[in-house]
Amino acid sequence: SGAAQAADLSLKGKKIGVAVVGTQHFWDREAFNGALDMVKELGGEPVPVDGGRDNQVHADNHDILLSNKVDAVISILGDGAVEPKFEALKGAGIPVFTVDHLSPHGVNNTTSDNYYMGTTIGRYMADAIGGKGKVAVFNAFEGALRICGIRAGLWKYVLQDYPGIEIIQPELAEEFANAPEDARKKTLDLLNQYPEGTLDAIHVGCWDQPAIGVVQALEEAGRTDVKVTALDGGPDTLEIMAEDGSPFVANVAQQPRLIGQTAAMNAARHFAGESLLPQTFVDVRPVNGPEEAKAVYEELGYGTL
Amino acid sequence: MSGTNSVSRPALFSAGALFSAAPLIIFIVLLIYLGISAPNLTDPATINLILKQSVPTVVVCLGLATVVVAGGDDVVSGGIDLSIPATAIICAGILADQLTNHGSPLWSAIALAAVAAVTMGVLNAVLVVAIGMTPLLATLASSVAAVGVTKVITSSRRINVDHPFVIYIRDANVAGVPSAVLIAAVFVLLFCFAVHRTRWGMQLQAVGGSRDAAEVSGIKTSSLVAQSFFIAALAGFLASFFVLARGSGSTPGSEENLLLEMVLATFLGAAFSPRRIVTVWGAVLGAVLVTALSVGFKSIGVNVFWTGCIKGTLILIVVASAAYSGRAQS
Amino acid sequence: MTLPVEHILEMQGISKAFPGVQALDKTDLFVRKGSIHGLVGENGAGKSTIIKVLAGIYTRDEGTVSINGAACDALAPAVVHEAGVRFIHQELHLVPYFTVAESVFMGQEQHGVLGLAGRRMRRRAEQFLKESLNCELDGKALIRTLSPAEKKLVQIARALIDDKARLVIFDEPTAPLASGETEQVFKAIRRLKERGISMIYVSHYLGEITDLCDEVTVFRNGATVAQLNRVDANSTQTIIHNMVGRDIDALYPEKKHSDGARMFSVSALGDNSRFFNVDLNISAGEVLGVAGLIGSGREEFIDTLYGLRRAEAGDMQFDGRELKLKSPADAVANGIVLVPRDRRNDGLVLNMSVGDNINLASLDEVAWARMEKRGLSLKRANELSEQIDIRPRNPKAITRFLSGGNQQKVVLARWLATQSKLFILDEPTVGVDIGAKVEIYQLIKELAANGAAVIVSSSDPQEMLGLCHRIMVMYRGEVVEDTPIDAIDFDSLLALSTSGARVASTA
Amino acid sequence: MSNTTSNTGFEGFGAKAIFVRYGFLIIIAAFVAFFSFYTDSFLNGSNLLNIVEGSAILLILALGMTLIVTMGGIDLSVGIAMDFGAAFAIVAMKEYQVAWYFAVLIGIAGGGLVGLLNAFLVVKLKVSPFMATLGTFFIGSSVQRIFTNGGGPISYRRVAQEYRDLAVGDIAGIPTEVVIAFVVLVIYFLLLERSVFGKRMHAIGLQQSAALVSGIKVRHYLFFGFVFASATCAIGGIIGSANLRMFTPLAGYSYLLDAIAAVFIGASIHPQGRPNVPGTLIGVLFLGIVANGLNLLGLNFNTKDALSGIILVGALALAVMQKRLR
Ligand SMILES: Nc1ncnc2c1ncn2[C@@H]1O[C@H](COP(=O)(O)OP(=O)(O)OP(=O)(O)O)[C@@H](O)[C@H]1O
Ligand SMILES: Nc1ncnc2c1ncn2[C@@H]1O[C@H](COP(=O)(O)OP(=O)(O)OP(=O)(O)O)[C@@H](O)[C@H]1O
Ligand SMILES: [Mg+2]
Ligand SMILES: [Mg+2]
Repeated sequence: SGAAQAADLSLKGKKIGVAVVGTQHFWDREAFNGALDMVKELGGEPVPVDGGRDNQVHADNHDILLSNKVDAVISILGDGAVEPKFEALKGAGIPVFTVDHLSPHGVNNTTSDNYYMGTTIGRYMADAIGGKGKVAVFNAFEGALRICGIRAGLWKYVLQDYPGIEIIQPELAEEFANAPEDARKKTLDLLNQYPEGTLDAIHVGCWDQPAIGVVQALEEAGRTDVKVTALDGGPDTLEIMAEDGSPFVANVAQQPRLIGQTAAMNAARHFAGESLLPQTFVDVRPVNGPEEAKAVYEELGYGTL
Repeated sequence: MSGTNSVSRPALFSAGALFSAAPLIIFIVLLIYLGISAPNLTDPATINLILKQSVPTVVVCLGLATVVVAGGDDVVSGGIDLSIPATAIICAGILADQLTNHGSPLWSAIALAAVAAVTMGVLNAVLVVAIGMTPLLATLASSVAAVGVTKVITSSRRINVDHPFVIYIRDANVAGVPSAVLIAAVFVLLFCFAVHRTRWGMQLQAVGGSRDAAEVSGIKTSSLVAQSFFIAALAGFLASFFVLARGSGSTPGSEENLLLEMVLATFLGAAFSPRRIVTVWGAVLGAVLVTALSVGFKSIGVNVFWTGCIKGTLILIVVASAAYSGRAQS
Repeated sequence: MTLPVEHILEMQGISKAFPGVQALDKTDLFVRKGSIHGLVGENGAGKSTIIKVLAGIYTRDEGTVSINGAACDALAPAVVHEAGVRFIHQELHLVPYFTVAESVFMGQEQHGVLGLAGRRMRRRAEQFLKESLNCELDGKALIRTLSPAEKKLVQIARALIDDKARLVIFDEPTAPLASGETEQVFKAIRRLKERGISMIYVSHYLGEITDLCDEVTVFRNGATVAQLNRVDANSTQTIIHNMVGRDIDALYPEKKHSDGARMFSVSALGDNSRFFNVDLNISAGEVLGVAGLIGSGREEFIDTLYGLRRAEAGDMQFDGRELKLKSPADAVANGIVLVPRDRRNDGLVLNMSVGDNINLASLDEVAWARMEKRGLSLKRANELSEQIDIRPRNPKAITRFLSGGNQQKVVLARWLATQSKLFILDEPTVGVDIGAKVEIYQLIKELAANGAAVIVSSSDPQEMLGLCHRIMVMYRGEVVEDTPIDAIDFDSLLALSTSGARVASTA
Repeated sequence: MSNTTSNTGFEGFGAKAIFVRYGFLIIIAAFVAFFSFYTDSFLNGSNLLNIVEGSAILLILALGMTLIVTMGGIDLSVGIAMDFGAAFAIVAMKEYQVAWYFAVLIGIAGGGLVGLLNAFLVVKLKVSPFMATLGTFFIGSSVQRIFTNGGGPISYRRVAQEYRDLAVGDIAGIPTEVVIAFVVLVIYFLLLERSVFGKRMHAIGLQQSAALVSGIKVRHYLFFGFVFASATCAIGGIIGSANLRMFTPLAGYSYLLDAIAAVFIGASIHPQGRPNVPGTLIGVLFLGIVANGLNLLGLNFNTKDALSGIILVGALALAVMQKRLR
């Protein structure tokens, strides 16, 4: 679909730095590859740099792009450490196009509608457990990443309308590396503390890799009373959702590849003299239940289930 | 009768010298190649960038090199301090929290961070010297504790810092050289001097070379080993300012990368020294060269997934050539 | 007992126990000012222990110590050093990658305004080594490139460099040295005496004791059994008697004529750097000596025979078959075994038990289905300890804590446990007491009598002459002599080793 | 003045005597008591089983590490070997429809490849184990990222049930992964603590030159050791992949520090301070108990991390102190 729109856009002769915080996670990698591919498709020369999941390294990579005298930078994710780097790039006349990171020094931020994602998953989860019950949440990144703050914050905001739902304190924290296995262990511990009938749902606040381990732990413990919800909807989690009787009941799928492509196209639009809005929102696909999971899986081009 | 002098010894400057410089030569050749492929690598600006990016690693390396010099370079039974990056991170966390969240004056923030560093130094020294734990285990444990405490202090959140002092370290240039690089250079000179050019340093080396030999030479070995851990914590403390400046704040989890780079640079540095032992300047050189390599690879647009492979292979070639020339010499 | 004031050192009633061993049992040691005091005793008698007590390395269980008339309650290395006591320990205690100058000044580095005074230290070290120890060394040379003798001299230089020494303790200083090199150390010692420095001299070479010392203390089983105030050449018998509790009439066993079949031969062996074109033939029942100074290629040649080094030229025949050695494992598999000269580094796993060390080369024989049968291995270790009298007789003892002589016996026991045919013994009696020496010599004789071939490589000419049927001498990497024992005497052996000719050249 | 050893053992039943004799086990018992008292669910059977089950993979890796440390080295690439085990097995089944038991063998072989590289570097090129395995770590991580185009997991939900059962099934009521870990434990115990092989390994680790002179094929043993240890770690990876029915690249790294800690805890409580199989087991269980107990205490996760670090320091200090009192 990108190609059709791209017909009159071009990055010919332009060196475009593409910085990503890490590539282990499906989302990051897809956005990164999407941006790279689109830069190439538009005739530009991409200069890829990868932070190896270290926000600091990611930020430093922008310095390298600056010294490489690229024509524009597409920067995917990152925390506050990148701001001074953006400022320096801007100062050197190099426009910055961000992905999932709104910055005063960026030209434009391409992102999913995180507000919508947060509220939607809140409603779906509340519905799945009948509007009341106890919910545990994996929420390690709410304070660390702006987008996660939005998603988890709005999820909680929606739940205020359901006084019967109680969020178990303290909240759980997943690790980033080896998230599924880590979440699996923590869930097993949790299930021990909350025996049959005392826990209704487990939600993963910002992404869905931990949900793989959560589902696994539920199966192992033979627990069918707990529902699982999460966000992102990559192919592997959609596949789990599509299974019969899967406890993983709701998700909101993003289109990271399209987001990356859009960022690259935004750069081309900028060079073509178009003026861009501060944020470009790329559609998300709410996924409720196995049938929708299968449909979205196909729609997003992951194959058929 | 003195028949002992007939033993032939390899001359110091000869093919042997070339051999012993092989690891360094490999590195330089590679950098020249990168410099040709990515011409901007030799810009003063890029060189400044490389130096600046290597500063936090360089400073923690100063600490590790000191500990290894004093404890011997056997990683399992000798001296090692894995907690220096954690010390840097806890100090950076305290500084950020104090400056930004509490609005404390700089001196009190620094004082608090110093207390944390001293605690780490004393803790490691006590665990290793008084209690007799293996340095590897002791510093691994203390680093887990320090990272944990940092999480409590910062609530695992990033804390932005815009204090002028930090911004000065981050942005200022003196005579075209980043202030961070200049400050770090002073530290490097201080450490090099202390460890390689003073009585104290020679005794430290003696302890690391052979604990027994030092002991029978009347050197206070335990005290020196304890001091080395203390100094390592000091290095962590100093590094925290650069960590803070580099990230314009404290970021959770930045100790992991720092740890890998520190260990890599320090032990790689041994390959550069003719005696094949860990030295302060070797560690510093290792840190700068590894950073230069990373920047070089990124500049010529090497596939990011491949960089680890290339870096790893290269390091192994260097270390193996050091091992080989070491064997050829003896 | 009143303490005479003319003593620089008085150690009285010193006891020290280690787990399972009473190493010192109310031992006395008095050293007169300005004298060279010999300290002798069997292996494990406690000589090194009392020295380490004095050095503050071990804490004594009881007893009093006074240095130069002043009582020292707490002995710590720094305190003892301050009192002018210096130690030349048995172990070398040098850092292999330090330079000569750095090693000499270790612990007392000299400072200038701008840090270490490297040049000054280097010059001073070179000068001191040359003038006081008669040894020309480059101050920048790395320790690991030095010969054992040079290392020993560096160690001595370190103890004496500050000119504040009043009592110097030598623990077997000549053990790692070739006979030609000991005189160098003796000269240094005599010079120290002239300067009024007192000395304690520990050695198993009783000849050195009677040559050098003014008085002698003899230890046995951790106790003082004799104190001789005057020493002359006739004291040897008294000393031996007190030391081992009996008289030793013949140090070397009677040689049995050997007429076995050719077992092992080497032709034109060389490594292209340290030794060239070496031929060697040895028959079953024969004891062959390989002599040569350090640097003569002897050590490298021996190592090559055992597969520790690679031969670049020539070939080896064993029992009529061609032999290719890639590693010591190949040698052992063929029945060739080595007692290495550096027993503490190469001979023993010091932190393992005696039993484990004894069984290390023949583990398969004490195993069932590759699992070690602990009862059996202990029993076997016990039997072998018994057979060659390893003390303590405890296979579970950690080898590090055995005395030097007993450590050597452990290495021998290991190879006795295997059914080996060719024994290569490199410096087999270094640091071994006279009683044990006799036993080891006896053992060598028995090995040969039972049909094994034995190659003895030693820097002690006396030992070679007493022990071997045939001697070959190496000089500068080549064999300069290969002769039956009755065609060579002490002087020509020494001359051959040092100058490559039977008559020492006058140059 | 007479304060040094007279090792007749500690007579009497004073607190010190007991502490010295059973030191670290007492520390563990104290933690168990504490957690049982302050949480409702710590002491129930399923939780205890959880701890044991949750420790299985770490135990397997730590045993591999024990072997390497016994040989006098250290292995920073245990996680890589684990990842390779998982990757080879999952890919074999998913892409090549290999039978599950073959996939297991392929996985183990995949881990062995990592060991082969280490062995080559250490034995043939004489690189120190630390630098060699660090290099392998970099290369191995990179290879995984290349292979997965950046590090995305490879999941295979329709894996054979038997394969899944390696992680989630049970044998006579005992979880299969616990049985597997136990078997590996027994093999390692026999190998390192009872067999001729182990004795030689110890000799090599303690004093390589002496081992060489006593006729041990040092190079062969080192070679074998590295390969065997990595192959062992691959078993951990296979269990992990069976658990989640997927291969998560770079997942093994998170076990590295724990594996090192477990081995060195074990060495710390050994009378001669050498790495040993029972000690490693105790180290693994200790880490498992503390992690689980703190999870159950319901602390804020930041506090929990801080506490677990502080506990690690304190407990280890006590353990080493009690050993030295002995
Ligand atoms: N640290 C130690 N731990 C246990 N036992 C020890 C220790 N040091 C020495 N011993 C034992 O104490 C006794 C005396 O040993 P010492 O080294 O003093 O003997 P020595 O007279 O110096 O013998 P040699 O002539 O062989 O050097 C020996 O039985 C030895 O095994
Ligand atoms: N333990 C050792 N120490 C030093 N060098 C060795 C050792 N073992 C072997 N070598 C050298 O390394 C080379 C290669 O060793 P490797 O063990 O692969 O040989 P190999 O032919 O497999 O031996 P084997 O016949 O014992 O199986 C050998 O030719 C030998 O010279
Ligand atoms: Mg002795
Ligand atoms: Mg082979």
